[in-house]
Amino acid sequence: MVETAIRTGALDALSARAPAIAAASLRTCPPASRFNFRGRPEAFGPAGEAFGVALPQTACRAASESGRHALWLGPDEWLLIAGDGEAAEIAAKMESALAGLPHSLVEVSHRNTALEIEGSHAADVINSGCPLDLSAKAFPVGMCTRTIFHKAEIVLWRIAENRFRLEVWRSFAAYVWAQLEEARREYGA
Amino acid sequence: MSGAYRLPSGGRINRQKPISFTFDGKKYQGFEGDTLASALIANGVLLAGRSFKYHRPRGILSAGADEPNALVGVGRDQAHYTPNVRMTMQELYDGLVAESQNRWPSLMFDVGAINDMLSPFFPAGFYYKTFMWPRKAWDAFYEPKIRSMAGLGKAPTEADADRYSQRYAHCDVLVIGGGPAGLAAALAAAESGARVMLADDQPEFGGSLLAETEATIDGKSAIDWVAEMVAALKARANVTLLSRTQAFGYYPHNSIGLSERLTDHLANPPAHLPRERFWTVHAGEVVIAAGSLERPMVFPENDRPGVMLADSARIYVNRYGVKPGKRAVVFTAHDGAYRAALDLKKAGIEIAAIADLRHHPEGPLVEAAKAAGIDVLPGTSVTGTAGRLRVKSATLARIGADGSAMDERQVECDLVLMSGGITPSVHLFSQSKGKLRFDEHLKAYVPGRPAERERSAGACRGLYALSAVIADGFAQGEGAAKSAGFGGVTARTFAVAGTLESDPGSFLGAAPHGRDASRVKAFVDFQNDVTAKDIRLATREGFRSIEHVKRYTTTGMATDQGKTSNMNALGIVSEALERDIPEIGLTTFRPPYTPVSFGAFAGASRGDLFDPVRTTPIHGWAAEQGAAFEDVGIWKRAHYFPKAGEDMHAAVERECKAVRDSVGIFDASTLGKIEVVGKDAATFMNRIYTNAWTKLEPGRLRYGVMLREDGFVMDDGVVGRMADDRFHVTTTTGGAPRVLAHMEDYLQTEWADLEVWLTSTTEEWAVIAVQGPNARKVIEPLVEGIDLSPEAMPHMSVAVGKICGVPTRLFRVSFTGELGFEINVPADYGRAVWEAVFAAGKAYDITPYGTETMHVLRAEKGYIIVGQETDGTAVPDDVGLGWAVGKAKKDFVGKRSIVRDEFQKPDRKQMVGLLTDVPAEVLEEGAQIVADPKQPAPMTVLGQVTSSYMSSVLGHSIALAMVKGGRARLGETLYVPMPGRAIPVKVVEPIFFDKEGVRLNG
Amino acid sequence: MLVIPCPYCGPRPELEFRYGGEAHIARPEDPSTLDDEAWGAFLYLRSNPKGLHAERWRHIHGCARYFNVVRDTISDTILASYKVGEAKPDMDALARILAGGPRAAAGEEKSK
Amino acid sequence: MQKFSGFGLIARAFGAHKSWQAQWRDPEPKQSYDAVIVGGGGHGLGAAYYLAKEHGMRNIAVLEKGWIGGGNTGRNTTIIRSNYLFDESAALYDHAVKLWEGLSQDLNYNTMFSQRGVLMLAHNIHDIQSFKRHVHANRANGVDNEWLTPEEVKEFCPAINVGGKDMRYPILGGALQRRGGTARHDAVAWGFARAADALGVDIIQNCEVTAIRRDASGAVEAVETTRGTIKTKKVGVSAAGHTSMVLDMAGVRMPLESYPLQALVSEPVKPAFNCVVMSNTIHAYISQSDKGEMVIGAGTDAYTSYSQRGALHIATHTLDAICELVPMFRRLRMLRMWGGIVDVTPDRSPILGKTPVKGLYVNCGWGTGGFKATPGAGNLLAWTIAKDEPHPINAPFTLERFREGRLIDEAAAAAVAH
Ligand SMILES: Cc1cc2nc3c(=O)[nH]c(=O)nc-3n(C[C@H](O)[C@H](O)[C@H](O)COP(=O)(O)OP(=O)(O)OC[C@H]3O[C@@H](n4cnc5c(N)ncnc54)[C@H](O)[C@@H]3O)c2cc1C
Ligand SMILES: NC(=O)c1ccc[n+]([C@@H]2O[C@H](COP(=O)([O-])OP(=O)(O)OC[C@H]3O[C@@H](n4cnc5c(N)ncnc54)[C@H](O)[C@@H]3O)[C@@H](O)[C@H]2O)c1
Ligand SMILES: Cc1cc2nc3c(=O)[nH]c(=O)nc-3n(C[C@H](O)[C@H](O)[C@H](O)COP(=O)(O)O)c2cc1C
Ligand SMILES: [Zn+2]
Repeated sequence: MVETAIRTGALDALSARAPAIAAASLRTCPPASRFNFRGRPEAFGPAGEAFGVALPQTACRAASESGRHALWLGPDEWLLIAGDGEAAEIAAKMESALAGLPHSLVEVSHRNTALEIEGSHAADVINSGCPLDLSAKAFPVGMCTRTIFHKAEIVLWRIAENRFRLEVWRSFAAYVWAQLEEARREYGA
Repeated sequence: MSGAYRLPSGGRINRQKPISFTFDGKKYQGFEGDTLASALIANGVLLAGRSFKYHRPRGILSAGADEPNALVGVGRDQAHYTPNVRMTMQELYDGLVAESQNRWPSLMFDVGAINDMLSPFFPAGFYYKTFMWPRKAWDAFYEPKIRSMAGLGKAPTEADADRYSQRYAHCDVLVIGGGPAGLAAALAAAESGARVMLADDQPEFGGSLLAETEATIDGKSAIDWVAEMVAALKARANVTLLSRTQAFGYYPHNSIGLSERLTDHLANPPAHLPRERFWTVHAGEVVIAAGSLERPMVFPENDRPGVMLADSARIYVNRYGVKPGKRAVVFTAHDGAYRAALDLKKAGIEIAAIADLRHHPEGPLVEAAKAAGIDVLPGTSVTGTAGRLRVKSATLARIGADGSAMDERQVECDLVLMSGGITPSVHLFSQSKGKLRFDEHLKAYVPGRPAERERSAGACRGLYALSAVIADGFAQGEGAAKSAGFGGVTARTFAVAGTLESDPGSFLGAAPHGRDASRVKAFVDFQNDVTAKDIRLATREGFRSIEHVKRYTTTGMATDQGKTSNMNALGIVSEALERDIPEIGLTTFRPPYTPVSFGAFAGASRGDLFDPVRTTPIHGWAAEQGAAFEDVGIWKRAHYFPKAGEDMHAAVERECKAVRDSVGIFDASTLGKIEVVGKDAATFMNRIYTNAWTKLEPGRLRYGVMLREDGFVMDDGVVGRMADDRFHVTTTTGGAPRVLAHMEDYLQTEWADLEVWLTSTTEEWAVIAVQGPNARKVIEPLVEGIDLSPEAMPHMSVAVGKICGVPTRLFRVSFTGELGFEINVPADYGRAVWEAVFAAGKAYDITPYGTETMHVLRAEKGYIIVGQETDGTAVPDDVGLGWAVGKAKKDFVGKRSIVRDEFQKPDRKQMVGLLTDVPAEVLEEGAQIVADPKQPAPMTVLGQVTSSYMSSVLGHSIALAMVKGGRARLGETLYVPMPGRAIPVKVVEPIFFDKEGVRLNG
Repeated sequence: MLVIPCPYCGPRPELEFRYGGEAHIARPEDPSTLDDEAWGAFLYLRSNPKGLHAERWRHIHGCARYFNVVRDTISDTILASYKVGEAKPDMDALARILAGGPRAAAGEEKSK
Repeated sequence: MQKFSGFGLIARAFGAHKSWQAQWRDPEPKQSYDAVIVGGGGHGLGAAYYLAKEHGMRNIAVLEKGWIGGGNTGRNTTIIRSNYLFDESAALYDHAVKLWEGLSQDLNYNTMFSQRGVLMLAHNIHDIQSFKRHVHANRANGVDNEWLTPEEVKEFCPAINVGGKDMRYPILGGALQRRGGTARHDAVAWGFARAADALGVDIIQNCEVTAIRRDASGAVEAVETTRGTIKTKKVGVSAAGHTSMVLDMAGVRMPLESYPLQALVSEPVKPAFNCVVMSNTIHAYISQSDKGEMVIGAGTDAYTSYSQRGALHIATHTLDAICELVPMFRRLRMLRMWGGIVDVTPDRSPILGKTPVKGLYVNCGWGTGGFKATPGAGNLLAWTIAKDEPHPINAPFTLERFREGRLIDEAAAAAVAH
């Protein structure tokens, strides 16, 4: 009998070793279901309805509803995040709601690895390699965007004043992690 | 206790905190708050270095960032050693170790000073005129000699032990310089509510006020006022204060580079702190309040240790509480020197005389000097100095209207102070491409029209009086905030008292001295040993543009970048050419303002942080098995899996054999993957690839070729049609981002009407290739819901189902020529599925193989690798891919280009196979191919070997090659010329194994 | 580092973008009707002006859209940014704005 | 021309160097010339010199809008080599290297040509394949280039970190051209100017060409300049970054884009780096000048620009690569960074030859790597102007190759710059 394969996350080996630094604490997020949704405007409404979160129409904004999140990435592109194991059900529901509508729904649950950084210096640590203005005015809670962190692309999402979630492509996760570790070292004394 | 020249009181040093340090091995003491320069001066040491070219002894000239002479190497060991550190900017810390440079055997006695004696033979540009004969002697003798004489400090010989960090920051108003103007500007901007950053190069804010002892502002001493301002700024949440932070460069769109020194002033830097932080600041508005620099006077022998800028001497007295000498002669054309003279006198330094070039110096400062009993000599020049390692005397002479010198007399002194006027620090303004304007009155360039959202304030735009400077700072800060969208600053005035204000006066160029100008050495650029006569020689030799003068004489090219020399050089050129200064212009200001560590630029980047190391989900397994890895772009891929005692050859031979005989397993996860989805997906594919896609059935795979619009092969890969409106595209490992961008470009900008969307899925799927006659048997037990039989799942098909209980897109595909599958599973399952397959394969002795074996196996089949067989100059037909071009298609990207005549020529390089006579002879990749190996160079070359391996299954080496008209040469013998011999090769078809594809269809 | 106004996301640092060459060079409807000369011109000839230049950028590490920008190649000042498909702005009018100096070019408040 | 020599220098020292004459005159432009060269960079001055010396044309002028050598000639990292891949390119660049080898003596001006060796580092298997192909191709062409193992790399250039666990991209070998090296950039312009001037060439600075006039047949008849109209039937354009604009004056559109390319120097230090090292894979180019600075080539900015500067992040990327290659240089400091404007063709190879306009010749598109070609390009441009046809060496470098698709694409073939 074949045993079901178990998951191994990109940062499993690293995350346990992260030193505790309150001013910029670093942790990995649990596995999630993810989709890249793209399409024409007529599909946006039904897509949001089927997913359970209306797709935000404002640039660079995220919306959440009972543990599901829709992140605006581009004028025709959203990153949808839901709990682990919900992908099949979501896909089925969305595809049936979107039948005949111009769209593309692609599962990317495993493409990304997510991590969170939290603390009074979280923004400073991110700004060690991210060129965006992370003041509360320019980058308020609820803002999300693709951007660059050192030499890797990330999706950066501010979930609270001092708390950011980073969605990173799997193979870049260790690099992003290491850069964050390097940058937050100085807050560790 | 800290030196005979320490004043009993005063200064901003902490007398409670004595500090010991060494210079050239000798131990000295200073105080906290000293710079290396002030501490040495306190100990009576002024001799600080040797000049670049003539190795002349040099003293400390200035008290700031403009120091050209006093450069030392600092660092307790090679891993912390920094050459060319300005003593004037190096804060003292306990245990500091400094050594002088560019001298041998010692600073006092330097053999290199022979150059000074020979200096008549080394005028500007001498090296262009000589060292040409005999020709060979340049490389062997002259050049090495010149090199060893040149250079200043020594590069460290060990890797730097420190870390560096970087930060991006944004603000509404960035204020550069924290003197009175900058502090007032920052305050005004901060009060408006704007986000303000204030950066100053010094350890303390205050700028020139740190040396101010007389003036009061709003009734407070200057220094108390500074403290209050700083406290007020600190208290505001919208202000970031950065001391020890230089704004080094002004780049387009108001992006400013800052370099912050975090630990260079600490005796025991804590391990968690980086040495420096490099800031890239995007500012809405910039206020430059960088102050001004004092200009030396250019007069004969003006470079002896003990010759110092007047205001710097004042700074040493007032800010550091040290006496730079005991008896001073002051040479000036500017009122500032009177202020210095008065302050020095008050500190107990005798002022022997003030020689003022101006014939009628007047005003309150001059009066004050006279009143203090100082001998003021109008219309007088210093025409020379004497002394070996320190000034002993200065010669003073009255200057007649014709420039002649009269009434020469020698005055004993150990200090000569000079001041030719002030030069506003327009460096950053000019870097921003703002237009400079020459101010005749100041004899200096000042900011004119800005090119960025910038304004200058205070001394850096030519203002002089403290009251005007502060008021200007406040006004510019307010203006900047307003331009950035912030208002509501309460108007404010600052009452300045206690300072004598006057019209400053100034002088540019070489002072008259009545001596033979072609013989005396009057230095303009101290560090690079450029004299007034060098500059005149350059103009005589036709170097009339100031840019030519700079490059011919090297004036302004030293580590101080002409801070003290450029304006005087300009004055001399102006006089020599009899042209006004504005007509001559200026050399270009460039970043950095003062030198910045390479390490700061590099930041954290080193080793694995230099570039991301992309690894696959299966990487850990391969590493545990002892795989050797290769870098492919930024990916790490398993290259081969050596067993104990095996080298690469042996491992690859074994791996190849395993695949051909039984089964191998290969990690193909790095392949780029793109999901192309939408109603028009097939139409889009038709336009982007050379192939025809419309008829490809869902569930089938096809090999696709993609061209650039200019017709050259760009990428290739296997594409699966998952549904009518869905393709699973694969690309080369390195090509993935390029291909996605290429596709998006056409979709967004040319064919926006198509209903197609792209999603990168490279990282969604781990890809496990199982290849070999036993491949099916290995995976069959693990697969659910897919019929693996050859009928249900023939070569080039894809099915969706489960493997090891997780979803898979199973490809039946082969890059080896064997029966093969590529198992796509969600990435996090990659390792577990791999391990399960590996376990299931044990019975068949399943063998992991790496990219090298993959290359051999595909070459045996004549499959190309884009980037190896093709090199950006090949069209499909060249590499035997003509069959993949949909001839019936009206258009696709690149089609119009490949129908041009050039690409129909029969003598284009075409891909062929090569076989050597000797089976064991493996050609070198990149080796050239000729018809006649005996011809002399330049040979007529027919092509090159692109891939070459030992094929164990054939028992023969094989090679792929690009050969001119190759397909018409099948059967011919050509030659591969190697050093000392030529290897004959037979041209064959580029498929070496299983031409009929029996195995692959098995 | 340039600050490039993305028509979708607003002003963002250059690091997030990829340059895309001269704008408004449309791929011919039917390339086969072009002779070699015209095709060569489409592939390779670019105006390369010293002055205002309409050019493509892609906000690759942002919204991923291509869009067009008018930039002065002497000062690097950006005067306009617009979506693919929108008309090229009036270049003379932009030149006049440019002449008004850096704050006029920034539209003073526009870039917020 | 006053002869330059060590003895002359010593002799004049006793006269306090008062008797040195101007190295070139500062003439007013004449009404007409037999040929006019637009652009007083090394290439343009070289063309004038060889026109006068080898083709007997003396009534010629070089028109320079600023000061001679003030373009890319005065702002490049001075790497000289000829180990290019394609036969056409190798022939072109090696023609130049051969001229470099005798240039100081020919011009009686020490150009400080230093054959310190140019070492190109391989960091991955693709690099090895590409460099070995270069080595073999060069050998067949009679151009020196040799493969070094990592140990040999370390021996040849002890300052570089060749490997170890701490390095992201350990060095797997290198291709060395021993005849490659550096030269003193300014001296090249000045040496050519002085020698050309001595042969009667008028070198006219602060003279910008603003229009090219053509007669009824379409042929060139004059150029308009900021210093008046100058009649001439032959115009050779060697204006580097500004070529598009100058050719546009004659109605010729060019396949060129002008990009800012940056370079930087460190503070001077005693000899610590003994050759020229290039790494295309991690983008680092470094050598040490005679004065002691580390001369480091950075990349081009992403966008076209005429601003002769560039962005800060370009320098950071260059210096992280330098620090990776030579970790002990982290504490060296950058003294100055600057930019030039390089004109880049679609295939990264130059255009050197005739144009569709009679009497108009062009030498451009050298992009990031034309300093090394200076004497060769000048020499071949002179030939092309004098004979109204290209020399066999520059014959392949036509403008037409882009229409035909006959590209000479070194970059695509190997991703090699400089
Ligand atoms: C930072 C940098 C690093 C480089 N590194 C290397 C290297 O290591 N090795 C290498 O081989 N190459 C290198 N290059 C390239 C090399 O510098 C150039 O290819 C080469 O110097 C070009 O020489 P030139 O004489 O053609 O052009 P330039 O020296 O630029 O001369 C052209 C002249 O034309 C003038 N001009 C333009 N328009 C007009 C007009 N209308 N009227 C009159 N005059 C006009 C300009 O003012 C200029 O002086 C580098 C370039 C740069 C910018
Ligand atoms: N000594 C003189 O000859 C002289 C001349 C003019 C004015 N003044 C007086 O000097 C004062 C002028 O005030 P101010 O505020 O204009 O100038 P300032 O000289 O007082 O302050 C300028 C400050 O900017 C800093 N700075 C310069 N370049 C910098 C850079 N690139 N990055 C970071 N910091 C940098 C300097 O370290 C200094 O602290 C007035 O008091 C005026 O009376 C004196
Ligand atoms: C090979 C080389 C070496 C240089 N060395 C120095 C130097 O030692 N000091 C210096 O200030 N500038 C040096 N420069 C830079 C020039 O000062 C100048 O920046 C460059 O020629 C570009 O001109 P610009 O900055 O005036 O535009 C060097 C330039 C080159 C090309
Ligand atoms: Zn955007």
